[in-house]
Amino acid sequence: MEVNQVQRIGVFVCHCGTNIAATVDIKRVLEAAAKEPGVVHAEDYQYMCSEAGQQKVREAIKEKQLTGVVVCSCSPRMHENTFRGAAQKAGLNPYMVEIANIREHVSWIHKNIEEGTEKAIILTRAAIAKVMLNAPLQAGQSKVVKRALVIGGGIAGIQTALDIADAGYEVDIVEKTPSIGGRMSQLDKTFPTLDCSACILTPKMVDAAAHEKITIYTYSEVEKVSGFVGDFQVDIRKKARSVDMSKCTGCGVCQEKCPSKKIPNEFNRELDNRAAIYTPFAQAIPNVPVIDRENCIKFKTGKCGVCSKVCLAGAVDYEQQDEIVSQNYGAIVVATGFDTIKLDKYEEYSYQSCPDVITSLELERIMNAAGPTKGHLERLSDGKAPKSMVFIQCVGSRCADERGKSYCSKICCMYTAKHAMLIRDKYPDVDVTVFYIDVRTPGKNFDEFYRRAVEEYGVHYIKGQVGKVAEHNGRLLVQGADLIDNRRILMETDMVVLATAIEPNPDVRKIATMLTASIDTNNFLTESHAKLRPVESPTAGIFLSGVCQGPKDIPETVAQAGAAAIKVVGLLAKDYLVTNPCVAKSDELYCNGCSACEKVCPYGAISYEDREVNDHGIREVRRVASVNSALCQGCGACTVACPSGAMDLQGFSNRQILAEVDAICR
Amino acid sequence: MQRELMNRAKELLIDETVVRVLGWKKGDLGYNHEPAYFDSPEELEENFVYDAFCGANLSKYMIEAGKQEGKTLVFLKPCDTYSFNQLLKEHRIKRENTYIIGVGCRGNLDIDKIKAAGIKGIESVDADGDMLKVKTVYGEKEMPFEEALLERCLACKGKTHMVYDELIGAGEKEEAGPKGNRFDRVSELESLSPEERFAFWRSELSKCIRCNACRNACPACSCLKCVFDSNQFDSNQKANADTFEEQMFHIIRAFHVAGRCTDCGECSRVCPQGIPLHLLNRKFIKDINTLYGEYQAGEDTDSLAPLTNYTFEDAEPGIVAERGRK
Amino acid sequence: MHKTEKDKAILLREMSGANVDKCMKCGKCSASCPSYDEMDIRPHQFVSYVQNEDVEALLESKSLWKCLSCFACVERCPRDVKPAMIIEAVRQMVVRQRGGNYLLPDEVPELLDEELPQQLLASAFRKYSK
Amino acid sequence: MQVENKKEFQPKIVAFCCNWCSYAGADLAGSSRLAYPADVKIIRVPCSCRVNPMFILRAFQRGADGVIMCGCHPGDCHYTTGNYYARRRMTLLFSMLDYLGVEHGRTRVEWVSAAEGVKFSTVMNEFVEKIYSLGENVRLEDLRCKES
Amino acid sequence: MMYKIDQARLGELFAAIAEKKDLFLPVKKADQTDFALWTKEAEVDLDTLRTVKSPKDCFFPQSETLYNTSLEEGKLSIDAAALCDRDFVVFGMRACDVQAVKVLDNVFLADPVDTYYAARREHAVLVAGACHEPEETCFCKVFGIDAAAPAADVATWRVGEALYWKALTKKGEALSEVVKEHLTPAEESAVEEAQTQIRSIIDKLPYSHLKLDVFKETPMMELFDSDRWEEMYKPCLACGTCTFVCPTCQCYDIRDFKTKDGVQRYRCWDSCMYSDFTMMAHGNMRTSQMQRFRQRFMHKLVYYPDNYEGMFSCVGCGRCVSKCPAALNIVKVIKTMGGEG
Repeated sequence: MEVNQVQRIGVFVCHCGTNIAATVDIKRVLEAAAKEPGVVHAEDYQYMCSEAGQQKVREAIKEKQLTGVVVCSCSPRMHENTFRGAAQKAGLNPYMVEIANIREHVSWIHKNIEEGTEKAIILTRAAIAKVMLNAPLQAGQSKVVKRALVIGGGIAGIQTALDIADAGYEVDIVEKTPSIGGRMSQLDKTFPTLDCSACILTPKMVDAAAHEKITIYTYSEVEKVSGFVGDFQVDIRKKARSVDMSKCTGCGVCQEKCPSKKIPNEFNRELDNRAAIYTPFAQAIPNVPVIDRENCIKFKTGKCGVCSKVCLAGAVDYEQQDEIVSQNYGAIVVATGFDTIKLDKYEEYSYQSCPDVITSLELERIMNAAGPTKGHLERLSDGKAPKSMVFIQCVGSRCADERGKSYCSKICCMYTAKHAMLIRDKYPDVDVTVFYIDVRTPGKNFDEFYRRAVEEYGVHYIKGQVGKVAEHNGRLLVQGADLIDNRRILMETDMVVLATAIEPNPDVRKIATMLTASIDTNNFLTESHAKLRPVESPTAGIFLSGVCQGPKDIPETVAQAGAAAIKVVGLLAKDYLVTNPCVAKSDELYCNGCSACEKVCPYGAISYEDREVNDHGIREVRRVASVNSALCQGCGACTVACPSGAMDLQGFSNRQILAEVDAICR
Repeated sequence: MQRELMNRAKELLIDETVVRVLGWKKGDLGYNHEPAYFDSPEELEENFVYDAFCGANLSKYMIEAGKQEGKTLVFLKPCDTYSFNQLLKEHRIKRENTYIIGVGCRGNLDIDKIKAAGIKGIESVDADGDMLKVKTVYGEKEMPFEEALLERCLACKGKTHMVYDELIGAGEKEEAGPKGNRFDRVSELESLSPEERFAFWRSELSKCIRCNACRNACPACSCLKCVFDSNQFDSNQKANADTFEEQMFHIIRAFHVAGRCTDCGECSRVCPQGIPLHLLNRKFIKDINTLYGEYQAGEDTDSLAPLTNYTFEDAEPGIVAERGRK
Repeated sequence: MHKTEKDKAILLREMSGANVDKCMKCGKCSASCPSYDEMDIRPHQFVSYVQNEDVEALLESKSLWKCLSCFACVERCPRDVKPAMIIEAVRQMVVRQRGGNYLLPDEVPELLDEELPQQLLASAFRKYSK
Repeated sequence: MQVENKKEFQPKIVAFCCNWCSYAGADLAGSSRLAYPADVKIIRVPCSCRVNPMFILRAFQRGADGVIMCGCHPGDCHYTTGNYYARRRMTLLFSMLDYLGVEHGRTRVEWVSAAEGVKFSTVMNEFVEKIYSLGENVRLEDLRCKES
Repeated sequence: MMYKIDQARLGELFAAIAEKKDLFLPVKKADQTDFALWTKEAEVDLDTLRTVKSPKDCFFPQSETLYNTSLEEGKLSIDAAALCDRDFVVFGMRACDVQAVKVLDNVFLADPVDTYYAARREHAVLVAGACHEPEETCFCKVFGIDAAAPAADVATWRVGEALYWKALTKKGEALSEVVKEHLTPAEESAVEEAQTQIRSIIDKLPYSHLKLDVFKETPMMELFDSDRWEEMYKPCLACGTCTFVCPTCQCYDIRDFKTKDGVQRYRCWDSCMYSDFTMMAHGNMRTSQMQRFRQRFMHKLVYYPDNYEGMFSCVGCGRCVSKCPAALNIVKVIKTMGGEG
C-alpha cells in the first residue's frame, strides 16, 4: 500500500499563445495557485503542450518531487493524455495529473479579463482540490485468449472467420442450421454483376471448412457466455445430428429412401418439401445430413429405421445426444444475419391467400436451378409460365406503423432490378412492371445497373405504391396509381413479387442478452460509434459483422466482415490488454450485498460472492460485490445505485467530486 | 389469537422445526410490548403477547436472526411481509433460515394518539372491542379503536400476506382495502405554494434530533454502515449542527429507500418527535407510480426496482417544473 | 374575419389530426382509393395541397364529395398519415363555410328505406351535417 | 461580519457535464466562442449516471444557487444506459426538492450532445438568467459555509 | 416567600423576564413541545407534562461550536467561540429535570471544569413547575425526587386560576425581584392541597416503588458479567433516541466541519448506542451492541453512583420509557436485573 504522504502539487499555467493569455491574467492565476495549501510549485509557459512545455513539467516533477500536477490549459479532452505521458516519463503516476480547462471553458467565452481570471482561478482551485485526493492508479492487465468465436455461418461469418484465420488465429464458427452458407446460399444471382451466388459463395465455404485454423460447429447454438474481453467462456450446444459426422460419406441414399418426405423445406422457403433426414442443399458444408427428430417416424413412433438400414457407412445414430462444448475466446463476432418480415398484417397484397403472390426471396428459389421449380419461372398455383409480372417495392419497409419497419431495407431496389432484368433476359415475352416509391441505388455501378433494366431490358417502372392485389379470373388484379401521370392503374398480371422488408434474425435478442451487447428498438445490434466505431459493439470484445448491425448488401457485408476481422486480429495480436484504471471499486467493508449495483451495470462487470471479511475484528462471511476491472468501463452508474457508498469510481471518486464542488462554491 | 399463535410456536419448537421464535414480549404497561426471542415453550407461556400494540415490524430483526444457527420462527403481520420480501430480494436475509407464520391483523394502535386524547396515567388497556377501555390512575377512560390507529393503518395495504409458511388468523387472499387514499396528504402538500411547503417541512424537520430511530427501524435502511455513519461522502454527522443537515439526512434517506420502501410506516411510528416522515417516502412512491407505473416494493422478490430500471420513454426531469406551473 | 390560406392550412392540420409531414409520397392512398378516377384532386395530392397551403383549391375540389370515407387509405398508409381525415376536414371546412346543414334530423325519416343500410345514413350525417 | 458595501448578487452555479457529450459540447461552445456567464463552473464526470444526489445537495450546502446536470441525449449514452438511470434519479430528486419547497428553477437537467455547442451556451444563458431571477439560495444552505 | 400570578397574565410575566434575560420555556411546534426561546408569537405549552427533549439543551446544547479556524494567505488563524455571557431563565422545568442538572453539574463542573457548561450554568436561573398530573411512565420518586416540590431556583404550582411562585435560592430571589410588579404575595398553604394530591397519585403509579438496592449491593463485576444483558439488548435498534431525550446523558463527540475556507470544530452529543461510540484510531473496544447497551445502563445505575456518592444518573423522567421505538427502557432493565417493582 502507498504510504500516505503530504501532497506536493505543481501548477502549470499555459498561455496558449494569446488564446488564454488575452482574457486571463496568467500572473494572477499563478499567484492564487501558489497560495493554495499543498502547492509547492507554480509556473507558466507560452505553450505547455509543446515539447519545451512538457520538459518544464518533467523537470519540476523531478526537482520539486511533485506528487501531483495541475495543468491549466485547454480541454482535458485535448491534452490530458499528453500531460499524463509527460508525468509518466518523469516517474510520476500518470493519474496524478488533473487539467483545469481555462481555454474552452474560460478564455474563449469570457471577454472580460476580470471575470475570466476569477473563473480561471476557481477552476484551478477545483483541479488542485481534486488532485490532492488523486491516488496513483495502475492500469491492470488481462490475458488474451488467442481464439475468436463467430456466431453465424453466413457470408458475413465465413468472411470474418477466413480473415481472422488467415492472420493466424484460431476461429470457431457456430451455425444454427445444418450447414454454413446462410442467406447468400439461397440466392440465385447477385447484383450488380449477375454472378451466380453459389459460384462465388461455395469456394468460400470450402475454404472455411478446409482451413486448419477454422472449426465449424453447425447445427449448434451458443448456450452461455461469461467472462469478458480477452477471455470469454462460451458454452456451445451441438445439437444431436443423429448422423455420425465421421462416418457419413454424404452419398444421400438416406434422404432418397426416407419415407417421411412431406416436411416443408426451409431452404426453399417452404415452397416444396424435404425428407426427415436431409441436407439443406446440395453444396451444404458439412455434407452430412441431420435427422429432424420432430418429423422423423423413428423418433415419433419408434418404428421405421429405414435410413439406418440403407446407410452403408453405418453413420445413422439414433442414440446421439446433444453435446456441450466449452471453449474460451478472446473475441466474439456476431454475424447472425437476417430474415424477411412476416406479411400476415398486409392483407391488401393477398400474400397469404394467393400462391402467385411471392416474396423476393421465394423468387430467388424459383429462379434457382436447385429450387422448387428447377429454375423454371412458373406460377405456383397452376405451374403456367407467367406473361406478366409485377414487383412491389417497400413492402413493410419505411413504415411508420407497427405492421412494418421504420427503416429502408436497402437491398430491395437493387435485387428487384436484378430480378426484372433476369426475367426479361430469360423470358423476353414476360412483361415486367415495378411499382416503386423511390429507386435508391447508391453504390458503385448500381444506378447504371438499374438504368440498364429500364433502358436495355424494357422493365416498366411506375412511381406509386400499389394499393391492393386481388385474385381475379385466375389472374391477379393490381390496383395502383401512377403518381407522375396522375392516372389510375388497374392491371391484370400473373405473378406479384413483394420486396419484403428484412429484419434481424429473431435469435439476436437472446444472443445480445448473453453478450450484454446492446440492441436498438429494431433489434439491430448497436455499434459503439455510428461513424468511428461501426463494427464494434459498446461491449468490449464484441464485434459486429453483416446485417445484424443494419441492412447491407453482399459487398458491404463482406467489407464489414473484413473490418470486424481486423479489429479482432488487432485484439488477439496482444498478449495482454491494458485496462482503464478509472473503474469502479467496491469496499467490502461497506458492501451490503444488495445487488443494486449489479442491476445497473451495463457491462455485467459486477459479480457477488460470499467472502469472509474482517470488519475491525469482526470476522464473518458476507455477500459482497466485486468489480471485474477488465469489464468495467467506468461509467459510475453503480456508485449512485449503491446506498452505502461502498462502490466508488477511481479517478472520479466521491471525495474528489465533492472536493471540486467545495472548491467551486467557496 | 394470541393463544393459538403461542401454541403453534410451542409445537414448532418442540418438534424442532425451529430453534427460536421471534415475536413480541408483554410489556409492563399494557402497551409497551417489545420484539423478543423465545427459546423455550416456557418463555412463550410466560411472556408471549399478540395484540394491537404489537406494531413493531419484525422483518428487520431477521437480518441478525438469520445469521444464527438453525431456523427462526417469525410472526409477520400482512404489511410486515412486504418488508420481508424486500429484504429477501436484497439478499439481506435467508428464506431457508426462516419459518414464517402470517398473522391476522386488525390494525395497530398508536399510544401517542391515546395520550393525545387526554388519557394519562395508563395502567392497562383493553383493546378487544370497538372501544378501547383504558384503566388509568385518574379513572377509567374510553376511546374508539379506529381513532387510535397508527397512521400506517389508516392507509392499510390490505390484509394479504405476501410470503408465509402458514397463516393463523388470516385468510389466503384477504381483502381489507385501504381505509383512506394514502396519497391524500401528499397531494395536499403538493398543492401548496413552494413557500408554504417550505414552511411546513422546515417546521417539521427542525424538530429532528438526529436520533436515527427512523433509519434504524426502517427495514429498507439495511446498510451495514450507513453513509451518515461513514465518511464515504464526508457525510458522517452525529447530531444536527445546522438546519441543512436535517434536510440532507432526510432527503438522502428517502432517496436511498426510494423504490425499495414498502411504506410500512415504521419511520413515522418510531419518530420521537412525531415527524410525518412517511410523507417523504410516499412522495417518492407517488411519483414512481405516476411516472413509471404502479410499483409496490416487497410485492415480489424478482422485479427490477424503479431506480435500477428505465424505459426509453421515461419522463424528463423538466416535468417537475411543468407540474409546478399547473 | 378573413383567414389567410396559411391559417386555413394550419386549421386543416388541426381539424384532421393528420400529420401531413410524415407523408413520403408513396401514393398508396391513391392506389387504394375506389373513387380515384372520379376525383380531380387525388388522395395523395391532398397532402401536398395542405403542405403548399393551397386550401382554396381543395375547398373547390369535387373530390370531397367523391370520397366514400371507406378509410382504405387510412388503413393502408404506411406512414400513418390518414388522408381520409384530411379530406374529411376539408369537407367540414366547406360545410362550416356554407354555414348550414345539408341534412337535418327531421329529414331523416323521409329518407328511410328498407334497402338503405343504416351505415350509409350515419355516414351521410357525418358528411352533410355540421 | 463586515458590513462592506453590499455586493451585487453573484450566483454560484455548478454544472455537472458528462465527459463524452456535454463536456465536449461545452468545449465546442468554447471553440465557437459562444459566450455564457462566468457564474457557471463545470465539473467533468464520466457519465451523467455518476452524479450522486449527494453531490447536488453538497453544492447547495456550500452555497450554490443553482445546479444543472448535462448528459448525452437519451439513447446516445457512451455507456449505453447511464443517462436513463440518471434521468430517473434526477427526476425523483428534483421532484422531492420541489416538494420540500426548494424552488424547482434551481435544478435542471439538459441533454447536450458533443455537437451542440450552441445549445450548451443557450441553456447556460437561460439557466443563469433563471437563477438571477430566483436570487440567492436560502432554503438549502448551510449557514456554517457562509460564515467567513 | 410565596407569590402568585393569574395564569391568564403569564404572558406579561414572560415578557417582563424576556426584557432582561433570555427566556426558555416549553413551546409547541408542529404538535410537539420542546424548550425554546420565548417570543411573542411562541405557543407556550405548560400543560404538557414532559417535553420531548429535556431542557438539557439550555446548558449543554446538542451541538455547539468550540472554535473556527481559517487559512488565509497560508496562515492559520483560530477564533474561539465566545462563552455564554447573558443571563437566561429556564421556565417550566420539572423536578426530575432539575435533578438532572445536578447530575450534569457533577460531571461538567468537576475539575477540569467544562468552561462552556460552567458559563451557561452560572448565567442560568431555573424555574420549575410541580407535576400536577404525573403519568404512568414517571418514576422520579424512586430517586427521592419530590415532583410536588421541585428543588429549583424558583418553584411554581398551578392551582386554580393562579400560578404560585416561590423563590428557593438567591438566584431565585433575584429573579422574583425582577418580576416583582407582576407577582402578588400569597399564602404558603395555598399549594399544600395540590402537593398532597400529586404525592398520592405518584404513589399509585406503576413504577413508583422500584427498588434499586440490587445495584448497590451486588459487586460491580457481577452485574457487568450478568447473562441478562445478552437477553435484554436484542430488540435494541441501536438508535440514539433514549440518549438524546435523556436529561442526564452527557457523552459528547468532538468533530470538525469544513467551512468555506477553514474548519469549524464543534462538539455534539454522542450516543453510546451508536456503533462508532468510543471509536478510536486503533478501533473500538465495544464491538457489539450488547456491550454498548450494557454501557448505558451500567453507567446510569452503577458507574455513576460509584463515582458520585450513590447518586444515580437516572432521574425517572420516563422519556426513554415512552420514546424507545422498541419499547425497551431503563425500567425494564432495572426489573430484569433484580430491582423490585
